[in-house]
Amino acid sequence: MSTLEILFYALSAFAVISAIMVLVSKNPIHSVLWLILVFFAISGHYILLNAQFLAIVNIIVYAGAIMVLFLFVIMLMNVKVDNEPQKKLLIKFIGVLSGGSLLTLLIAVVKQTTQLQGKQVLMKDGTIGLIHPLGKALFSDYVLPFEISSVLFLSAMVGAVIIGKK
Amino acid sequence: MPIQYYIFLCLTLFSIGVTGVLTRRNAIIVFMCIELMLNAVNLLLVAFSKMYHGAALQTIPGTTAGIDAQIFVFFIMVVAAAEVSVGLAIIVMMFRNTHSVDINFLNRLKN
Amino acid sequence: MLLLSFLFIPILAAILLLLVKKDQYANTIAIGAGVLTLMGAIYLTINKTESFDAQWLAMLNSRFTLKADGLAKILILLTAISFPAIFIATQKNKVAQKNTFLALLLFTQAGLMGVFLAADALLFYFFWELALIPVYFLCSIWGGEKRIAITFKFFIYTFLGSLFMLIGIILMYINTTDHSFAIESFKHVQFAGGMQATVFALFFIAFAIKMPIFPLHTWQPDAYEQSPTAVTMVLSAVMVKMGLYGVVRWLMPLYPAAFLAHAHIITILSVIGILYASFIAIRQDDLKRLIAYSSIAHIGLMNAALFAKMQVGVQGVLTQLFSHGINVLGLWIIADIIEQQTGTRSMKALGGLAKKQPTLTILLVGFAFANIALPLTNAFVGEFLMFNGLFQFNPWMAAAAGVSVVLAAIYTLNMVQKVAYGEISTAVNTMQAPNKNAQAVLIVLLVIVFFTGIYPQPLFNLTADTLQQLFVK
Amino acid sequence: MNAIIIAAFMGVVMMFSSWLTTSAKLQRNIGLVGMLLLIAANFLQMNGAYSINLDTKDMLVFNKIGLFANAILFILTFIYLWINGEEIGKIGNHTADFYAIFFFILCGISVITSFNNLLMLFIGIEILSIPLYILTGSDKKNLFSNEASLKYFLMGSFSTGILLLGIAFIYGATGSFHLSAPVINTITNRVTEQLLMSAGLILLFVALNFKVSAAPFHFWTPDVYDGAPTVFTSFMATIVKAAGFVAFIRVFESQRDALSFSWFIILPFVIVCTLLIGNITAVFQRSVKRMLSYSSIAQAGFMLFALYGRSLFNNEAILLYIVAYSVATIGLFAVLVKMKDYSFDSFNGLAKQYPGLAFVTTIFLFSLAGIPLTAGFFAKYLMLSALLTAGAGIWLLIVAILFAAVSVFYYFKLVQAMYFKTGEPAIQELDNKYQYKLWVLAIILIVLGIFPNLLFNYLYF
Amino acid sequence: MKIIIGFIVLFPFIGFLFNGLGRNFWSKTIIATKATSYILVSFVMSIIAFVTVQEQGPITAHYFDFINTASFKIPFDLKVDALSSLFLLVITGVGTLIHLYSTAYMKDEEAPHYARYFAYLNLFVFSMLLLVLGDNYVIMFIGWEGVGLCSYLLIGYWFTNSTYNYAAKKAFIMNRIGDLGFLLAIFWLIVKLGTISYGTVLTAESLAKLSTTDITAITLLLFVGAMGKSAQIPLYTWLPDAMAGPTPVSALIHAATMVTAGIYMITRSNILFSASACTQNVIAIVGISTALLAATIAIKQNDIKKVLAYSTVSQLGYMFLGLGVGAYSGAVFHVITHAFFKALLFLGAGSVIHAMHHEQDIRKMGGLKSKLPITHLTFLIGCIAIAGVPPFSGFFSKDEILAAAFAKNPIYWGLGVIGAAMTAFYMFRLYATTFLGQFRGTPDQEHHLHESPFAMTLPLILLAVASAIAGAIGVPELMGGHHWLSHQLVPIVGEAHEAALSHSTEWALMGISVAIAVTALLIAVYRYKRQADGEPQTALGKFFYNKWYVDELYNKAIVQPLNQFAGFLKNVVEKNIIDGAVNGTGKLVQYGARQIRLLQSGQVGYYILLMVLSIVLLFIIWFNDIAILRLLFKLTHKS
Repeated sequence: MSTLEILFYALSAFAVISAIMVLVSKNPIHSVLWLILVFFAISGHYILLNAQFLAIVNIIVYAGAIMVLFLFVIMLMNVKVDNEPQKKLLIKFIGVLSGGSLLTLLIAVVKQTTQLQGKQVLMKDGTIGLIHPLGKALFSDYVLPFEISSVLFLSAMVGAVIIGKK
Repeated sequence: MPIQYYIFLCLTLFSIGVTGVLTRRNAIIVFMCIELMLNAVNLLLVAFSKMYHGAALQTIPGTTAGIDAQIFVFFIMVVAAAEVSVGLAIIVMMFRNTHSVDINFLNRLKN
Repeated sequence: MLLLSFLFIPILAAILLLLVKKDQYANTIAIGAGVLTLMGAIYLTINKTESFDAQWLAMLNSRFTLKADGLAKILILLTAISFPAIFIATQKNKVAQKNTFLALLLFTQAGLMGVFLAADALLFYFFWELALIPVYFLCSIWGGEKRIAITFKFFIYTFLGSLFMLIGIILMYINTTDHSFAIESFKHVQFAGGMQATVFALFFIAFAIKMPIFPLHTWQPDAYEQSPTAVTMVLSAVMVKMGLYGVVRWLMPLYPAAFLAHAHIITILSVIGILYASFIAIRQDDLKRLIAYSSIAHIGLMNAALFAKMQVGVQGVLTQLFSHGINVLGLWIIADIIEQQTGTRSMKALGGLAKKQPTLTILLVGFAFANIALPLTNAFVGEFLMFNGLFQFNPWMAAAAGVSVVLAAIYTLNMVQKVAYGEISTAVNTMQAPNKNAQAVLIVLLVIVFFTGIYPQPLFNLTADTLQQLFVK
Repeated sequence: MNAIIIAAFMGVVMMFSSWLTTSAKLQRNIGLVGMLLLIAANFLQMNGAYSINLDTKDMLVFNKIGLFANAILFILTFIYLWINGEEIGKIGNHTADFYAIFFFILCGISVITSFNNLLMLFIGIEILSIPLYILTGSDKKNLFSNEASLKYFLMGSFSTGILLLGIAFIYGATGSFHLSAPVINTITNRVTEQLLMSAGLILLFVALNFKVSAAPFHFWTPDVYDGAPTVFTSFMATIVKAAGFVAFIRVFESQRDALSFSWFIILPFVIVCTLLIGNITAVFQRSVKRMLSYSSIAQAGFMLFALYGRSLFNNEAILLYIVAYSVATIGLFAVLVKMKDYSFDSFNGLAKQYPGLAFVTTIFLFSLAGIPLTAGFFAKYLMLSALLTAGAGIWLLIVAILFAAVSVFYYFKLVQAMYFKTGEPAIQELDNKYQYKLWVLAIILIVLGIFPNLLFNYLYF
Repeated sequence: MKIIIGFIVLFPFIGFLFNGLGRNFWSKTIIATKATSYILVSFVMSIIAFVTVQEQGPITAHYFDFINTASFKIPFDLKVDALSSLFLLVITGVGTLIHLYSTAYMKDEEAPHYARYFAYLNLFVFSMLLLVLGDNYVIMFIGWEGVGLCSYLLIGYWFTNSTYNYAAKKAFIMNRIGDLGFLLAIFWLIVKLGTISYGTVLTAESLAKLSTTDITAITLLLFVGAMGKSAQIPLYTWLPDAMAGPTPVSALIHAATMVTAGIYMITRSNILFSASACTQNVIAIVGISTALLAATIAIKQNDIKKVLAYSTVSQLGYMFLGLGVGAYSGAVFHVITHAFFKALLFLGAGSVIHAMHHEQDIRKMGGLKSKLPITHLTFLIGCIAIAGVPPFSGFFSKDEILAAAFAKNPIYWGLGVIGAAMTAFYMFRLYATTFLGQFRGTPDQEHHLHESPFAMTLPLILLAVASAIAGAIGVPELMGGHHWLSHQLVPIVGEAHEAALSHSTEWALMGISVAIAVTALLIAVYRYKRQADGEPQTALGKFFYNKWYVDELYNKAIVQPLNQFAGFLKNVVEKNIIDGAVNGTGKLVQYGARQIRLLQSGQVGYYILLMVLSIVLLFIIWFNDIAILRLLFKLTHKS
């Protein structure tokens, strides 16, 4: 069992466990922190896949910006640990059940797909994950979406203003 | 590393996210779970991209096949960021009016 | 061009009415328009067949095609006679916003004319609906106390039916070789498998609801009872003919196989309907409901004769389309006079009309005899031929349907006795001077009744060509 | 391309116009001028007179249908802004910002009417959705509005997740985001080979159904439409929904082969659900606004017919449907805006007080119900015939018309209230100008109802 | 000639229009004279027609095509031949007399109603003439229904009296039942032969075209029609009630003419009837049983008109017996004689009633012999004639029928003789109670008793003469006569075949029947010349008195059940089942709305849950798509 595999399993287990912790932890703050850990694990996977740029962006944008934003909001509302009301057990059970059934269905699909049989993922080699080729692609082939996403930001900004302004 | 493993991992994360959306009442947590779903998709895309890249490398050395997926992931992050900004704004506005973020109290509109 | 005028004279008159808000002109305008169309119709009936054709929906390849053959002519004539008759007869009735009322009626007339003239399926469907919408408003605004619910039922019922027909039309359309709605190209459709039966059924549902055929008839008595009598006249004198017209124009020539296949079940249904309606009519106390049920019975007979598809019977139907319209119109006008003047429709409360208003009574009795198809009234000719056809088709059914001849006598004479004979009742005693306009109209109608009853040949000649097309291969 | 650029540009202009001038009227007019500009630009590209050519790297493909859809949607938006300008101004003091958002949305619309790459689809949909969350919540003090926007937001982003998973699957199966990517279409090894692709498509299908509010993914619709400020509801229910359909068609026209004949089970399933829930539930509503939101679901069910077959004819059909439906709905909401409360009873006796208004409302309702001589009839007609030409079973059509009859049931409840019931209509004072605007809508409907060609002739320039 | 035949029919119609339209304008005298003169004119013309027929055989006149379609045509033809010319004379002749009589009898009515009365009467004559003159069954049917209509109108002439209206309605409806049979027979003929003109139908070759079942069915259906019109079992109950009408009407319609339409029709189509033994037996049996039934009832009635009515039914029964046994000429003979003496009797009764101020109960009369001499005398002649005492007319006609019956089957003859006896008995019971003994009415009635005016007595006298001597037209060879009538009718009914009996038997039969009749007659006179009989004592008496409870039976067994059935349809089936189904659908939709809208709970988490579940569902559907497709296919292609 190569180091890669060990790392893969370790990261995966870590990701899954912390993801579950996000759900089960009563305190929202803890959830946030667990989620950050999930993101770290995912970034780890990115590094395994030699997608360094995305790994960094993931850390910066998600773990850095977004989660901090979440944290602020939660603190601003200072939701107490105990005052977050819990859903009824039945509802939770049903939720888990349906989530699980979705999972099983999708996995069943994937398992049956012969197309993917024996396809390997290229670990740690391959240069497409590096900044240089990505940047080239982004500003040559993908310049249009890039520009258009600016419109998205503008609208989000305007929206935030409309909503946020007293 | 076979692709299936990655897919299973991502699907697991995704489903956990879904489950979270279904089981939690705190709007923020629900939203976080949705972010978790997005991340699962991101990882899936990257895995696919590497899969195709690897396949392409056997024939054409120095190809950039599969890069589009990573770019897509980048855009997903971008969009997610924008979404979060708006989403949190809405949640805060909600909190201002009704001092709660409990989605179970969102039942004035029904039937 | 003449055919177009049948559509535009009423529409223009209606618009004029809506513009001129004065009630005192309303009647004159409406009657004028009616008489104008009547003259046109008479001219048409005397002359050869006319047709009009114009570009309409290029993209759907549907054309604005109007054709007037015998079948169309006789119904046009009926429509053209009915409307002025109705306008004149109900002239004196108190109606709020008379101009709107009459305008809507005129729109209905345009729609009916269109239905009878259209030779293009889509156009036909258009007019089919156009004839329905104004009636919906007429009944719901000016009707009786239960009007809204009843009319709504009526509307949805018929609307659903017409939607079925719409599917049928589309099915035909996509199966035509040249992708057109023209009835000619419909005739050349090659059907695959059970297609013909399906399309037939889809069309027939619409027509059956309109006629109406047992057991789809329940909207009718309520609607007749609740709607203002002028509208009831239109409904039962002309509108119910739409269904029969549809059968003759669309079902009979287009789907011969399915027509034969379903002939028995439909005739049986109709015969059941005839007896059923007649029996119920016997127990009716409300004048309008009685006429409604008797009308159901008569229409059922016509339908049965149609589906028997014997030349004689169909000939009978073609004449009866006209005759029944005239007769039932007369009955409604009388019923209206009685209701207007005594304020009641319950026959228990009436009686002694013969003493109070002899002339009206004579007219009533005359139309009553036409209603039971006494010889030398127009109805006898039609019913004789229809029974004849039915008998050729199946003697037992003819016999069963024949029972209705007796039943009709029972309920009609009941009606005459309760309304006209006996000592003068308090309700009848309140009647004022006879309504001269209405009586004039009635006399004219009665003359038509007896003339076409003694010498029906004109009607036969009028519809000869339709019969030709239907039966001579 | 023109449209996208102009829209983005105008959006920015509107953003800053609130600094240039504080007069809402002026801002409105700038907006209208911008709309005209947009329409003009789009027309220029339509008949190939002039278009800004960027190398889109095959991410956008501007075809006739797409541009025509643009044109229609822009014109509808223009009409919408022209009628509802004042009302928009009354919500907060953000006229300019709202207009900016409208332009951004239009930018998104013109992206998803021309995308050829799932990335663009994703971005386009997001540009569409995010501003909508805001518009929904724009009535900040109103709890309903807040609730609606939060619900919309949560469900919307959830559906985004579904959409992305679908896209990821498709990528996994094909290794590309391009719609033109060759789809391995073999019914024989569908079971083994195509599964991932099909699963992705189904997820995509789900996400798009959510956007066009087709059952059973419609749950957000009634609440959001009900909670949102009425003017914006009208925008969402018409133009945005229509754009969603255009995107829907663009995706599945080319990709659905991967589903092979499962398509003809899944789609009818959704159609029937939509018709059933939309129509049946609408029957029971007491609030006209809510009834309209359910009716919009029902109408979506009809529009889905266009996806059954696959032909230019279907696209024409859905475009006419969009026009007929949108014009009527915009009109109805424009009437609704003026009502003091949205219950059916508040319309009682409207015909007495405002005969003209009552008449146009009736026309709108007729059009929605598909009564002949209104555009709605042809819309429904074309949908039915599209379904039949595609070889659907008669049973589906029977279901469709049964529910069409049901729809008459609730649309005519309003007619009854206006004409046959007596009472004091709870309506604000109307100026004639406003009524004339509504008349224009009514006339459009009637003209299209008698000569639908007028619209279609443009398809063949 | 064509013109004349046309006018025979047309004049009464003109009279109808004249009086009908001008009912508010003319004075009574004008009305009366016009009405009567029109009939008189057509009587004269009938005589001309009759004579011409005698000289140059039957005449057919074509006027226009009543119905002329691609598939078949009904010409409007009138035909005068031996048979119809005879009926012409009877109808117009008796008609004229009765019009004359009516002018006096109805003079108390005010002008409009007076006019109405005569209009109806003219219309009746018109229809009756159409009936007999028509050259095909449809024209006959027109007349057939026409006379029914007129009888309806005339029975209900006093329309304010509701019982009269009921009687009228009853008459019409019962006729309608018969007419239905007639109509179906016509259709049957059309289907089989494609024509309904006598000239083509009543020929050997068309007979060959018809199978036995056809003939039996057609003839039976025709006979049903005859039953209705000629008041045979089971459709006879309307005739006694029809006495509600004015007495002259009863005389004209319900004695002389209309009720004999059935006999005319059957005689007209005798070729068909002779071809079906089965039908003939049916007719004979129905005829004789009607004759007896009616006779028994007549014995116990106390209303002068009711007695006459039942005697009419009974006499009609005789005629049908004659038809049944194939003695067509005998039947026609009896029709003619009966027309005379029954009209006479009715008019006599009318004059009595007139004198008694509309008192009809014979128990309140008696001893009118001296008060109303002419009426009494003529009435007596009528009674003798109907009783069948030679040499009065009734004897010859009845005897001819009985002889034929004996030839066919002695039982018929036996029953017939019993009937004859009863006839004699009740007629003289009537005569005796009315005219003999002393007056039993109120004094002021007695004070007002007076002989009727000339206009009424003249018809009586003429009819009395006629009924006395009318037998002359049919004196059998046996008595040295040469039976003019049967020779007359040969072209219609073929050679009369009564040669079966030896002269001695005939004499014997005659003797027996006459003897029995006379004894019955004497018993009646003896018994009733002192007092009328009171309430019936014996059970049988009650039974007869109450007309065998037939009306009650019909009411219980037919009318009420049908009525309840109709009510059931109206109140249960229509309201609850059929309309209920329609409204039920609406209710169902609303119920569904109430249920489905619970899905929209307002809980966002719940919504998302549902979405996820539906995704799962979609996937499941997608996995099993083939199975589902197969299912759908089954569903759609089953039908």
